[in-house]
Amino acid sequence: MESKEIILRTVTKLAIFIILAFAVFLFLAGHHNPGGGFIGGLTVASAIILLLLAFDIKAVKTGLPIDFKVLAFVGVLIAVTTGMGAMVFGASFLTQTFGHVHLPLFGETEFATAVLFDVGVAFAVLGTALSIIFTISGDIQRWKR
Amino acid sequence: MSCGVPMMNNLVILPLLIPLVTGILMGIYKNNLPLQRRVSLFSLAVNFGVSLYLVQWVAGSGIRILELGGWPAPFGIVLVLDLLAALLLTATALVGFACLLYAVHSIGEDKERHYFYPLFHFLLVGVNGSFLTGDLFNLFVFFEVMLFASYVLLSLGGTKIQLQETVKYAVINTLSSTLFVVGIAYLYSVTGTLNMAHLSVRIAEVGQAGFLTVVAVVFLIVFSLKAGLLLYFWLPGSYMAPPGAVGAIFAALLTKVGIYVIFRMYTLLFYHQPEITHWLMAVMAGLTMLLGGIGAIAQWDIRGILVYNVVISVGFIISGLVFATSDALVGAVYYTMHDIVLKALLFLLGGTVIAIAGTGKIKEMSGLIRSHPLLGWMFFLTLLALSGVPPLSGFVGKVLIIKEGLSLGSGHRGFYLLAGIGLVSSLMVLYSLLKVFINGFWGETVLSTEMEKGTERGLVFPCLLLTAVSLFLGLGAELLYPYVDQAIITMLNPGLYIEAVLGEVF
Amino acid sequence: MIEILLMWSLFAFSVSIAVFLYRAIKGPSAPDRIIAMDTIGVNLLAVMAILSVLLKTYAFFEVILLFGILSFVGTVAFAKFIEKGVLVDDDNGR
Amino acid sequence: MSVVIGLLFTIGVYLVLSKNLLRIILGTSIISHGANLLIITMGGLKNGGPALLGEGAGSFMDPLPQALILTAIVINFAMTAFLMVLAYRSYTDLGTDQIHELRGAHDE
Repeated sequence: MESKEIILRTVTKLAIFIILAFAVFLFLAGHHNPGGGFIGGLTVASAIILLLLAFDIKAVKTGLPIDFKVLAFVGVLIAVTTGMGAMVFGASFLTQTFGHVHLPLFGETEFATAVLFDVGVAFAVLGTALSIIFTISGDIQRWKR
Repeated sequence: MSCGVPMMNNLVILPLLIPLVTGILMGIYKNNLPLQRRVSLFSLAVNFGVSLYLVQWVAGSGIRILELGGWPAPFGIVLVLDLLAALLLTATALVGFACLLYAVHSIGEDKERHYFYPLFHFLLVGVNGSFLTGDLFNLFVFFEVMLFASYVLLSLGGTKIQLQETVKYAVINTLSSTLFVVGIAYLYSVTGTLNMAHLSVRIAEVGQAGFLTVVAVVFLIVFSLKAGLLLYFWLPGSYMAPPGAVGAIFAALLTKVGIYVIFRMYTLLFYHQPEITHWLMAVMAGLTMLLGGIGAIAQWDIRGILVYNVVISVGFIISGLVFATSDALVGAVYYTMHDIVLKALLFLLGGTVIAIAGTGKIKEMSGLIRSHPLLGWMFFLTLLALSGVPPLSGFVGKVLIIKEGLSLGSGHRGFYLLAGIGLVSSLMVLYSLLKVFINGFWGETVLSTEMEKGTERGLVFPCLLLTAVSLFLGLGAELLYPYVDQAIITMLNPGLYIEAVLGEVF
Repeated sequence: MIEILLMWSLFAFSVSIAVFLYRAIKGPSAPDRIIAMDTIGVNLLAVMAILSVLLKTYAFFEVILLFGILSFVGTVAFAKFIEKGVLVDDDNGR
Repeated sequence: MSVVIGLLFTIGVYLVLSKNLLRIILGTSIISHGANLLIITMGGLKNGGPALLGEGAGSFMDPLPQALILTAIVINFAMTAFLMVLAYRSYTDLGTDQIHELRGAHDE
C-alpha cells in the first residue's frame, strides 16, 4: 500500500510551501490592503488541512506538536494584551500606534502595533479552526470503529 | 470630544477585561485545577472591588465613557458606564463570586476540566459587556458571547436532558438573535447610526414615526425572548437542566441582561410612543406574572417552582418600567438588583437541597430542617424576601412599584389591574415557595444523615454570603437609595446620556 | 473593444456556471457533482479575474489566489471522501 | 434584493418548522443569511468604489454595513458549527434527529 495517494502527496509537498508563503503575504498585506490576521490564519489552517488530507493525523501531530486549543487561547491573549498595552501608555483601550524602524535589510520599515494584534488574531483563528478539524476527524474515526 | 483624562477612562473597561483575561488564562492552564479555582475566585473578587469603586466614581463624577481605539463617539465603538450599569456590574460580580464558590464544591472535576472556568468567565464578559456597551451592534456581539458561553455551559456534561434542552434553547436564541439583526438593519436604514446616544438624538428628531415604532416592537419581541417576558416558554426547561451553580448564574444574570436592555432601549431610544410600546409591555408583564404564578403553583418539582419564580419577577420588574415614574423606576432598578442576588441564592439553595435529598420532587423529601437547620432558615428568609415582607430586600422594590401603580391607576384603569396582578403574584411566589418549605423542610425527617445523597459542606457558605447581601439590601436600603435614585436620573433624562457620549456638539 | 469582449466572456462564464450548476444539482453520481463544483470554482476564478480587469483594480488578486487554494483543498477533500469514505486518516499505512 | 430576502426568510422559516434537526439548523443559517442581506439592502445600495484605501478613494461606500455583516457572519458560522456538533451529539446520544422525539421527560 505504499503507492497510495502518491500524486496527492507529491502535490501537497510542493503546494504547502506556496500556500504558506501566500499566507505570510496575506498576513503582512493586511495593514494597508485586503488581508490580515484572520485570512492569514485561515490560509495556514487550510495548508494544514491539506497536510491532514494527504497524510494522517499521527504524522501531522508528530510534525506539529502544538496543542491548538492552547494556541487559540494564546492568540486571544496576545490580541487582548496589545489592547491593554495602549492603556499602559495612557491612551484608550485598543488604540494602535505605529512607528518607522530602520531594519538592515528592508530599509525604512513601518512597524505598527496593529501587527501584534493581528498575530493574536491569526493564532486564534488558526487554533480554533484546527482544533475543530482535529476534534471532528478524531470523532469520526472513533465512530467508525 | 473625549472628556477627562483618557487614562482614567480606561477603568471603564476593567470589568470586561478582568474576566476576559482570566478566562483566557484558565483556558491555557486547563489542567491545573487548583490554580484555576484560586485564580477564578481571586479575579471575581477583584472584579467586585473594581465595580464598587466604579459605582463610587460614577456617582461622584457622572457618566463615564471610553472610546475604544480613540475613535470619537458616533463613529467608533464606545463603552458607557452610567450608574445603572455600575450597580448591575457590582451585583453581577458578587453573584458570580458566590456561584463560582458554589461551583468549585459542586460541579465535579470532569466538567472543571472541560473548560468550565473559561466558559464561566466568558459568560461574565458577555454580561458585563452588555451592561457597558453604548452601541447597538456591539450589544449584539456581547449578547452572542454571553449566549454562546451559556449554550456550552448548558450542554456541559452532556446528559440527555441537557442535550435536548440545549438544542431548543440554542435554536430559539439563534432565531431571536437573527431578529435582533433584522431590527438593527431597519434601525440603521432609518437613522444611519447605531450608537445609542446618536440613535436617541436621531429618533427624537424624527419623532418616532410609525416605522420606528414597528422597529421598537421588533426589539421588544427580541428582548422579551431573551428576558423571558411572556415569551418565556423556552425558559423553564433550559434553566432546569444544568447543574445547580450554572442554573443559578443563568437565573440570576441572563434574564436580567434582557431586562437591562429593555430598560435602556425604552428609556433612551423608544420613549416617544409609550401608549404603544409601554402598553404592549404592560400587557406582557401582566400575563407573564399571571402565567408564571400559575406555573409555579402547578409545579411539584423544586427546580420547576424556582424557574417559574424567575418568570414572575421578570414580569414584575417590567411593570415597574411600564409605570415609568421616577419612584417606580427606582423600585424596578432596586428590585432588579435584589432579584439578581436572590434568584442566585434561591437556585443555590435549591441545588443544595437537591444535592442532599438526591431528588427534585418535593413530595419525596421531608423534614430537612432537622438535620440542616441553617439551610432551612436561609430558605425561609429568601422566601420572605422574595415575597416582599418588610425589612427584607424585596420589600422596597415591591412597595415602590405597587404604590406608583395604584397612584397612576386613577388616570388609567389598566394600571390598577397591573398593580393588582403584581400583588397577586407576590402571593403566588409566597405560596409556591412555602410549598417547598413545608414539604421539604418540615414534617417528619425521612432522611437520616447517613442516607443523604450528598453533603452540604462547602455549599452553604456561598448561600450564607448571598443571604447576608440580601439582608444588607433590605436593611441598608437607606444607604443604597441615593445611588439608585441617581441611576434613575439618567433613565429619565436621556439628554444626560447623550451629552456624556457625544459631548456638547449635540 | 476589449470591454465588449470581456463582457461577452463574462456572459459566457455565467452560462457555463449555470450549466454546471444544473449538473451539480441533477448529477446522477457524486463524482459528477464534485467535478461540477470544482469547475464552478474555476469559472468563478476566471470571472473574478475578468472583473478585476474591467474595474482596473488589483484588489481581487489575493482573493483569486485564496479562492483557488480553498477550492483546491475542497476538491481534494471531496475526492478523497469518495475514494476512501474518510476524510482524515488516523494512522495511514504505518 | 428585497424579494431575495423574502425568499430566504421563507425558506428558512419553512426549514425551521420542519421536524428534522439538521433542517432546522440549515433553516437558522439561511435566515441569518437573509438578515445579512437585509443589512446590506438597508444600508443603502449606493454607487461608489469599494471601501479600500487607495482604490478610488473619495467616493467609497459606507463600510459600516460590511463590518456588521462580517461580524454577523462569523457569529453565525460559530453558531452553526456549535449547533451541528450539538445535533451530532444528540444523534449519537439520544439516537434521534427528530425534534418531536426530544420532547418532555424532564422529571422522569
